[in-house]
Formats: sequence, C-alpha cells, structure tokens
Amino acid sequence: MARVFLPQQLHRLTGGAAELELGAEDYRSLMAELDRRYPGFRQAIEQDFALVIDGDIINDPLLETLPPDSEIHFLHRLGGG
Amino acid sequence: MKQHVCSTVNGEPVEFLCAADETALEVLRDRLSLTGTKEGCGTGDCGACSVLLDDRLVCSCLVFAAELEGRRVTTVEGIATPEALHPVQQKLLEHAALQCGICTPGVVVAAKALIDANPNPTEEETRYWLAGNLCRCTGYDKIIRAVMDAAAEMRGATS
Amino acid sequence: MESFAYQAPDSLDAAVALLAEQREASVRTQILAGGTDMIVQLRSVDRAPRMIVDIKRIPETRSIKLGADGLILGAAVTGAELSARDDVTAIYPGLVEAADLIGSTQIQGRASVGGNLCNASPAGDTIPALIANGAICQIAGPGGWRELPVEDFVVGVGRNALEPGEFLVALRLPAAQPRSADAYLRFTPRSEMDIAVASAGVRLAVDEDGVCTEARVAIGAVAVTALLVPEAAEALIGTRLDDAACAAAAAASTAAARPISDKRGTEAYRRTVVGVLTRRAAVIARDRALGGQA
Amino acid sequence: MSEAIKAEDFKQIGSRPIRPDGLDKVTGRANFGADFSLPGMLHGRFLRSPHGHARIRSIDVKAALAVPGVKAIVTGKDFPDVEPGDIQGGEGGGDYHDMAVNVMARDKVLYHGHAVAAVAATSVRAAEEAVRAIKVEYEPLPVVLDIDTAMAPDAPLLHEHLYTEGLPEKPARPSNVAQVMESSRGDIEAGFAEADVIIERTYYTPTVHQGYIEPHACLARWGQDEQSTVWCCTQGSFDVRSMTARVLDISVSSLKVIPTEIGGGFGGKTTVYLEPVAIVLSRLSGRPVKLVMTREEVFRASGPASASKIKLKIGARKDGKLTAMSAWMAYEAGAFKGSPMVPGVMCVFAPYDVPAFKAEGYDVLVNKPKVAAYRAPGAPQALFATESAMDELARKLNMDPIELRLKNAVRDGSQAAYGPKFHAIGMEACLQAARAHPNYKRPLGPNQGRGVAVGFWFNVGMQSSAEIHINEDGTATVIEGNPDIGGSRASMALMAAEELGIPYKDVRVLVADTEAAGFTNVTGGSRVTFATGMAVIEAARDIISQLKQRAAALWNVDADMVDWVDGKVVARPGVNVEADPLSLADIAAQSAKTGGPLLGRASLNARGAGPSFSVNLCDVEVDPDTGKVDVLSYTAIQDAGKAIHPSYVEGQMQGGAVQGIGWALNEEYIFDAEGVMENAGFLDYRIPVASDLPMIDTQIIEIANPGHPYGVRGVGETPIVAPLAAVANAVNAATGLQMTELPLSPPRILAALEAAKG
Repeated sequence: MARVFLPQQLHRLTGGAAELELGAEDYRSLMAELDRRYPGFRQAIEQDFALVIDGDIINDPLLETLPPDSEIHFLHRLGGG
Repeated sequence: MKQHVCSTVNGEPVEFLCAADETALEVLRDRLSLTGTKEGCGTGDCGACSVLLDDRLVCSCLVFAAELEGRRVTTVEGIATPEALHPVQQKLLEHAALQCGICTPGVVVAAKALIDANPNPTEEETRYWLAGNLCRCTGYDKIIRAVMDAAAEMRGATS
Repeated sequence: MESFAYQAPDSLDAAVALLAEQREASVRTQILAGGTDMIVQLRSVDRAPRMIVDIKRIPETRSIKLGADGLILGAAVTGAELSARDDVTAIYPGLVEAADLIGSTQIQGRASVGGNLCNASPAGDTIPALIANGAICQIAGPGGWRELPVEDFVVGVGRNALEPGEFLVALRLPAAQPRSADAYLRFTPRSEMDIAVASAGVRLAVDEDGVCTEARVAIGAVAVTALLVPEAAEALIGTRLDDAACAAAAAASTAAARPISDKRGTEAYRRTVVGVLTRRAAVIARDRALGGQA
Repeated sequence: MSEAIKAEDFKQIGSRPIRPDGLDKVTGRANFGADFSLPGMLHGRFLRSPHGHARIRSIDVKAALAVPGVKAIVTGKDFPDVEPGDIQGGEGGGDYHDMAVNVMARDKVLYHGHAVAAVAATSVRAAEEAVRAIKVEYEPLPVVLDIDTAMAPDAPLLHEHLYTEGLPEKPARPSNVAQVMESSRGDIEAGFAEADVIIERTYYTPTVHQGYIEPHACLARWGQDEQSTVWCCTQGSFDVRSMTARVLDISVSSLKVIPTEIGGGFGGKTTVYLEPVAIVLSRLSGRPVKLVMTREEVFRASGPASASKIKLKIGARKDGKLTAMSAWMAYEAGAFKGSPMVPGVMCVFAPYDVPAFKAEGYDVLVNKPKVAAYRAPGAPQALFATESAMDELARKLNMDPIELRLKNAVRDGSQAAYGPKFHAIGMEACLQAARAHPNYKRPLGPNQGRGVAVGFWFNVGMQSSAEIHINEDGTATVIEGNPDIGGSRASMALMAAEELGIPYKDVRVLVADTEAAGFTNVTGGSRVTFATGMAVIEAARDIISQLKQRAAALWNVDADMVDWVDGKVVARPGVNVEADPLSLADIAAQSAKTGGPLLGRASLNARGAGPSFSVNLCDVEVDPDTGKVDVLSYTAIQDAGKAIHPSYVEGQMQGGAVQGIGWALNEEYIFDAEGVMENAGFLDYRIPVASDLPMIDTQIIEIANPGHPYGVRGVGETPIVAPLAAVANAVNAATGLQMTELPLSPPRILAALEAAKG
C-alpha cells in the first residue's frame, strides 16, 4: 500500500482529506483512483504538480511505477534561476 | 559631417570615418570589428569596455572616436602575442577566474595596466585598481588571486 | 548645425578664436576635457547637436606647475596625472585625494579637475577641496583673461560662471603656509565607483605651539553648490584642534548644510554625516600639519 | 549522517583543468549577444512607457516613419493575440498571454519602461531619432508600488479581469492578488502555547536585479520562406524558441535559435523580451535586425527579483527546540502574475524539523517590471526572515547560533516542511563544518559582529540531451544544448573524459543551436552539471557499450565476452584472445571496419536532483558615526554533492555570496511616487565592487547525491540564499540592533542607531 499525501491546495477537492493509503501500482492507476474519489483531481495535479516518490521529485511521472509501501507526495513544479 | 581619423590600434595603423559624437567603443566594435571590447553600461560604470589609450587605462565608452587621432589604442585583442598569452590571461584561466566571461576582456586590459604600473601590487591595491571592473559572477576572489599571481610570475620572470 | 562637430585646437589663441567664431555663427559649443560627465549626459539628457571643442591639446590645460607662488593646475589635468606627482601630493594631499576619488582607475585616466569643477555637480569631489585651498579659476575668453574664486565659479546645480566664449584654462592655488595641510573626505556607501553623499574639505595651518592660525572648511553634496563654511573655520582658529574644537567645527558644518533627501541619502543623514566628515578631515589635516607635511 | 564522497573514486573528476572555451574568453574572441552582425543589418530601438500605469489612447508613427533610414516600426497591433496558458519549461512562472503583452504593450502600459513601439533603422542614431518622433497619447492611471497598497480592498487594479486563484471559491471581485497558497502541518496554536520564547517580526526586502553585466541582445533574420534565425544571449535556446513561437503564433519548426556566449543571467535570461520584436521588425523590413538593450533598459524593462514582505513568528522551548513557526508571505510579481511566492512558501521552513507550522503566500501585482527568476527564486527573501528570527532566538536563549540550528536541523529521514522525507542531505554536515571552521573562532574587535545563516534550495532535474561523437583518432566531441554560463563545458568534458577513459584535453564541447542539439531545458535551476551531465555520462556509456561490441567483433568473440576496465576493452578472464586490451583510440581507428562512426547519445528527463544546504559565516564592522558596514570576512560552506570541477563550484559559492551581500547591504530599486525607477544604472544601483570585499572563503562538503551516477547535486542557486541573513545577523551582533528591512544601507543603520540611543 502506498501512503499518499494530498496537496493542501487541493484539500477543497478532497473534502479536507490530507492523507490516505492506496493499493496503486503505478502513477496511472493512482491518478485514476484519486480522480474517481475526487473528481477534478487529475486535472488539477497535471497542471501544476510534480510527483514525489520516496523523496524523489518527478516532474513528468506518467510512466512511473510505485514501489510497495512508497510514500507519495505532490509538489508544485519548480524551476530555478 | 564625418571626422576622418588616423590612429594606431593594437600596433596597426588604422583609418576610419566617424560621426563627431561617436565613441571609441562604437568605432572599435562596429567599424573595426574588434568586438572583444564589450559594452556593459555605456556610462563608464562597469569597465567592460576598458582599453589602453596611449598606455593609460580608460573606458572606451567615454572617449570620443575623434579623440583617437594620432593616438595609440590597445584592446584585449592586442594583449597576447601569437606565441603566448599574457600572464594575466593565463592566470585567469588557471584560477578559473571567469564564469560567464563578459567582464574578462576589461579585466585583462585593466590588470595588465596595473602590473605595468605597479609590478608588486598588494591585495588592497589590486582591489582598488580593479574596482571599476564590475564582475557579477565570481565575487572577485579568484580574479584578485589570478592578477596577483600573474604579477608574481612576471616579477619572477624579470628578476 | 544638424550634426555634431569636433575640433581640437592646439593653442589658447586658437581655442579662443574658434569659440568666438562659433559664437558669432550662433553655433552651440561645448568644451571637452576628460568627457566622463559630458559623454554620459550627451547620451542620456541632452542629445542636441553641437560643436565639441576638445581643449586637451592646449599645453596650458595639461601642465602642472608647482612653485614658490603656489600651484597652477591645468584644467584638463587628469586625476591619474595629478596623483602621480609626489611633490603636489606632499603639499595638497587633500586635493589629490579628492581628484583620486572621482570614479574608477579608468575614469581617473580621463576625468579632470577642471572638468569636475565646470560640471558643477553639488557632489563634485574636487570642489570642496579646491575651495578649502582657496583656489582661483583662470578663465580665457573673448575679453581676455579673468580670475574668479572657485566658490564664486559654481553658481548652481550644473551651472558655472563662464560666459559664452569663455573656458577654464587652469586653477591657481596659493602657496602653502609652513605647518599647513589639507584633507578631503567624502562618504559613499561603496568603497569606490560612487557619488558623494556628503563631503568635507579642510585646509588649516598651525603655529609652532600647535595653535591653529588659519583654516578654511568647505562642504559638498549638502546644498545646491559646495559651501564655504566660515563658522567651521572659526571654530578651529585659535584652538589646538582638540576634540572639542573639531566637534564644534562639525556642528558648524551640520548647521550650514542645506541638504535634500534623494536616492543617495536622506536630509537628516547628510546633515549628520557632513559633520562627521568635517571632524575627521580636520583631524587628518591637523595631524598632517603637525607632522610637518607642509 | 550522510556519507562524504572519497576522492580516489575518480581519475579526473575533482581536478581543475582549464575550461575548453577559456582561450576565447580571455582574448576577446568569444562572441556574446551583441557581437553578431549580418550584411544589411538594421538596428532597432524601443519606445518605452514614460508612465507607471496608463491606458494607451493612440499611437502615431507617421513622423517617425519619415525619419531618414527608418525601415520598420512595430506596435502592439503588429502582434497576434495570445491565449492564456501557463509557461512551460521556463523559469519563475507566468503566463503566455502576459508574456506577449509584456513584450509589447497593447491597450495599457503597466510599468515605466514597458515597451510601446520599436523601430528598425539603418543606424542606431536614426532609430533613436524615430523613437523620439513617435507620438503616443496616454491616459495616466493610478500606480500601485507596494504590497500593502496593492492588497488594500480599494486598490487601483492592474488587470480588471484578474481574480485571485487558490481560494476555495472564485472571489466576487477582481484583485491585485493573483494567487494565494497555504502550507501547514500540525497544531500551531498548541505549538506556540508550548513555547517559552516567541519571536515575531515583519521583514522586508526590496526589488533587486540580477545585475548580469551583459545587456540583453539579439539578432534576428526572417526569410520569405517563413523561416527565422535568432542569435541571442539566453540561458535557454529552446525556451526562447518555444516562447517566441507562442508570442508570434508560429510553429517552433520555423524558428532556429542560436545561443551566443552569454554574459551572465542568474535567472534573468530565461524569458524573452527582444526576440519576438526583432523577428517582426525583420519581417516588415526584409532585413536582419539587431536589438540590444541599454543598461538603463535592462533595469527598467527586464525581470528583476521580487520585493517581499514576510511576517514571521517562531516559538521555541528554553532548550532551543522549535515548537511552531508561522509565516505570512507576500511577494511582488511586478505587472503580471508569477512571483516566486510558491517556492518561497515551500522553503521558508525547509531547514528545520518543526512539529507545527503554517505558511501562507500571496502573489501580488504592482506597477513594476514583471519579475524573473533570480538564483533560488523566492528563497533568499524567505530565509532572510527565518534565519534572522533564528538568530534573534539564539540571542534570547543565550545559545550559540549554530548549536540552536543543529538542535532543529533537518536530517536524513526528516519530513521536509514542503512534503517529502529528506535523504542524503548535508545540512548537519555544513553546520558542523561551520562550527569547526577557524573563521568561527576569530576574535572580534569593537563595532564588529559575526552572523551565521543557513541556505537551502530544492534543485531541479528536467530534460536534457547529449551526443558524443568519437573522432577517428579517439578524441571526442560532446554536443549539448545548455549555454555555458559558468564553466559547464569544463564539467561536461570532465565527465565524458572520466567515463571514456581519455584525457580531458581530448574532449571538445559544443553548445549547439536548437537544430543541432537535442531538446534541452534552460541553463538554470542548478541543473546543468546534474541533468545535462547525466545525459553526457549516459551518452558516454552508450559509446562504451558500442566499443565493447566493436572490440568483440574485432576479436571475433561474443559481445558478452568482453568488459570495459580502466578505459579499455578487455577480454573476460578465460576468453582466449591473443590481442592486447583495446583503448577507445584503438577501436576508433578501426571503426570503419566494424560498422562505421562511433556516436553515442542520450536524452532524459532527469530526476533525483538532491537538495543543497549551505551555512555562511560573516564578520562585519559597522561605523557607528556613519552606519557604513564593512565586510571583514566571509565564509561559505555548502554541500555540493560531488564537485566535478571544484574551482567552478567555489566560483558559484563566491559569486552567490557576493550577490547576496549586495542584496543585504546596498542594492535596491528606488522608485519615485509615479513608479519611475530613479537609479537605473550601475552608478546608483550599487552592486559590490572589488574593493568592497574580502576574499570569500569556501568549504565544499561532498555528500553524494544518490540520484546522480557521480553523486552530483546542483550548486548554483543555494549560495545566494544565506547571505542576506548572515550579513544582517552580523550587523545586529555588531550594533545590538534588530534590523528587519533590507538593504542595510548606511542611512537606515544610522537612523536605527540614533533611534536606539533614544
């Protein structure tokens, strides 16, 4: 089970839910499940957020698989100077 | 009304026509294709356009081209010999004393003038001499070390 | 005239004649010495065409004569040329320091004392130093020569007392008294490449007992022109230039200042700092005078 | 604590060779943005808004067109309408529609210096004369120049159709606040209740500029075949291509961008100002057009860094353990949305392990130029607040400032305030190095003080490509697409040489244009040595796998019978091959026989950019009579991961430190009441000069980044984060003051000293 932390900016979509456990094996199934539970979640994520798997920030995560018991965060995409 | 000017640039006689309000920097870059001399501000505040005018360090953006009549100009292109870089150039490379490199031509010319005038500059003298050469990348540390190292090497070579 | 023109006369007579001729023809002219202020202004403020008259090929504008009568300093002498003269530096160290503070090494190679004066910026570094030294302007023009004290030469921000057809040839500084010296200090946020937020020039002489016999104090960047501050001088004369006397001179400078607030400093700040600089410059001049540097 | 890297792991990495482009740059041969010319080229100049905020009533260019030598004039009407959309790939946020309107104003000007028209003429003088002949009628509007004014309920609006994003519901009225964001964890009420000491202050930082010495410049040539070529000094040629294409509504395939050498950027050259305008001028005139900004234009009309207002509150127990932190953070975006508020909110508490925190951020529009990225965008402002407060806390607790930070430092496994768990970070190692540093023990004299501060930046990966061509003599050419802004060619060459087992001098590195290099994101985000370096290593490994096949073919054995050892292909033990091991040169010489030229390549979307922490120490002396600050000593300690070329890593640390010192002490945009910048030049925008500074001591900490084959982590941005507070804390220590507003200019310090005297 992946431990998923939902971004605070989307708590209005998740009804305040901040953290949950999901059995997703990859990014696609994770997003399908989150979008099923919280309609509009996928679109909001894909616009602004990177995926973080166990501390590793991934800007374009479409093809990522999720290791068992991984910790998942979403992070605003960053640039720099 | 254009001015006809005869001058010596990097040891070569040159002739050019220019407007009376054209600067030496404009003529060097646009008429003589010596683009090694850079424009960072056009107001004498950054030193990127440093050249030697009759061996005196000046900002070429603050010299009228018409003033070059009968005078000698040395630009960054005239500092090295075909055989070797000037020690200042060599030491700037060895010390990694440039990042983007836009201020480097001005630093090379200014540092050569410093060592010509003062073969054994202290750190403080080097910093004050080069205060007119803005560098935004390096924090000056490596530039100062490189110039002092070049001076030391030149002292060693001539003693 | 639709475009710029440039002439570099090689004698005083030729320059006076050229300027007179252009004046007759109603051609706008501008004198070029080092050009470090002029070229910047020509690019940004006033782009109108004019004839540029370069006075640097006139020998009198380039010479430095130090003799028993004092110093004659050509108007186009650069800071770098001046500070290379150890004999001048020994007698007028404050003036040399002031010239040395104008801009970078690159600017030093071009900017002249005379140009700094004619540009008449309230913050011009040489002006307080010249006034403190009692310097006199030597002016050539269609009517011949005339002389004018520096404090009367600068008449406003960017304005000087030159009449059409006239130009500044040289500055004359009186001979130094025994046991006298000058000092100049300015305040800038950076150590170099900056414009004075406030400045002070002091010249003073002491007798064999160390009592101040003569003093002139001038301050800069705290009014539309540099100011001669007789009250500050009076605070020093007759004293041994102790802390109390120097503090009194500082207070006189602060009181005389009429500064504005702008991007370089606030009014209150300038008032305070001009006092600090007066005090510090007086101490330096005193130590120099007592050290027998004059 | 994370492990440091051992030097003996590498043969060439960690050495300090001369950069491949060095000779060009010390002899004046290197060509920068303004150095290119073409036959028939025209020179362009801009007409810029004299108002901070105004509606454009009309523009009359008739008289200007009549100026001899004028060939084309463009105004907003000559540019297509661009749909809104978040800018991809660039830096620092923003929107394409806004970018188009920033490039050339349409119905409104939004800051003094906003481009209103541009002229191309046969000379600069003619173009300038024509610019002066353009007549524009403006209807001036009230200007908004600071956060408080902009956020007031009745504030004049910059954009009548802008509604705050990030709120639960779309608000009823438009606003100057483009976006709000909140980030929190734990119970801050309880955290503050538990605190023995609370520090609560409001911190301000001014608008500052990156101050690159090379002004923006470009040369554009449009052709009747609709193909355009642009030479420009940019941090990202592919970004210039995509942004310009978007602003002009053309396809990226019709645009070739050739990056010139670049004279500094620091984030400021990650967007477009000139390129779309030059192309339109070239199209209208049929001639190549060169546009070069003056220094004044760079200050007025490029992208400075955000001014900020941050209210910070921190609570701690007597033992120094933090119990709660909160921050209200407003960042100025300039005239269009997109300040670095988001990274500011994400990093404000990043160095510390605190049980409860809350940060709220506001992206605020004002009538100033649209901000651009500047080294670790958003972080210097945020950590100026945090690190100033931490210092005050240390003083209140009478605790050593490094000890206080060690007590609360994030470590491997700490949950970052911005979300994920940290792993392999160097915060603790940097703090310990600082505590042990001789500069931390130097005795101080009267009016002197020492400051400590921590810096942090996330670092990013993003997309990179690299190719390596092996020459017939076994030397190599690396082709990549990141403009070399600080010695990256040297790093690329070192990594290729290390991997291929050939000498550094045998590797040349080409920074290629958008048609010769694979797609590569911007030179920024501290990503080049990390991400493009990773591509170079992978391209080299691609070569190595081919070398093994070629050698096996030469030896007539199976490819899995050979190994790559010490820069040579060797037969595996037990394989019966009579020949000696084959070097790259040996195989290259016979490449025609084994399948043709050797060419390796890699493209990737890099992940695993490890964050970088730093600790800076600063000693100052303050003149009590004038308020002037002299920096006596400065020490930068930073976790760089593996330092590929240590001299250039030190250079990043030193340069960033000095930019931060400038930000702390003297740099600021000074505006008059109408929004006109009063100090748009290097004389009065006071970046540090050589005589202002001491040597900048550096200590590189090398905690390997597990996300990179050599352990590299980005180093370019973190250096500017700590100095603001390090300097302020030193000034506070020297004076007993508690300064909360930058810059710490002499008048501000003297006023505070006099106020403290009462």
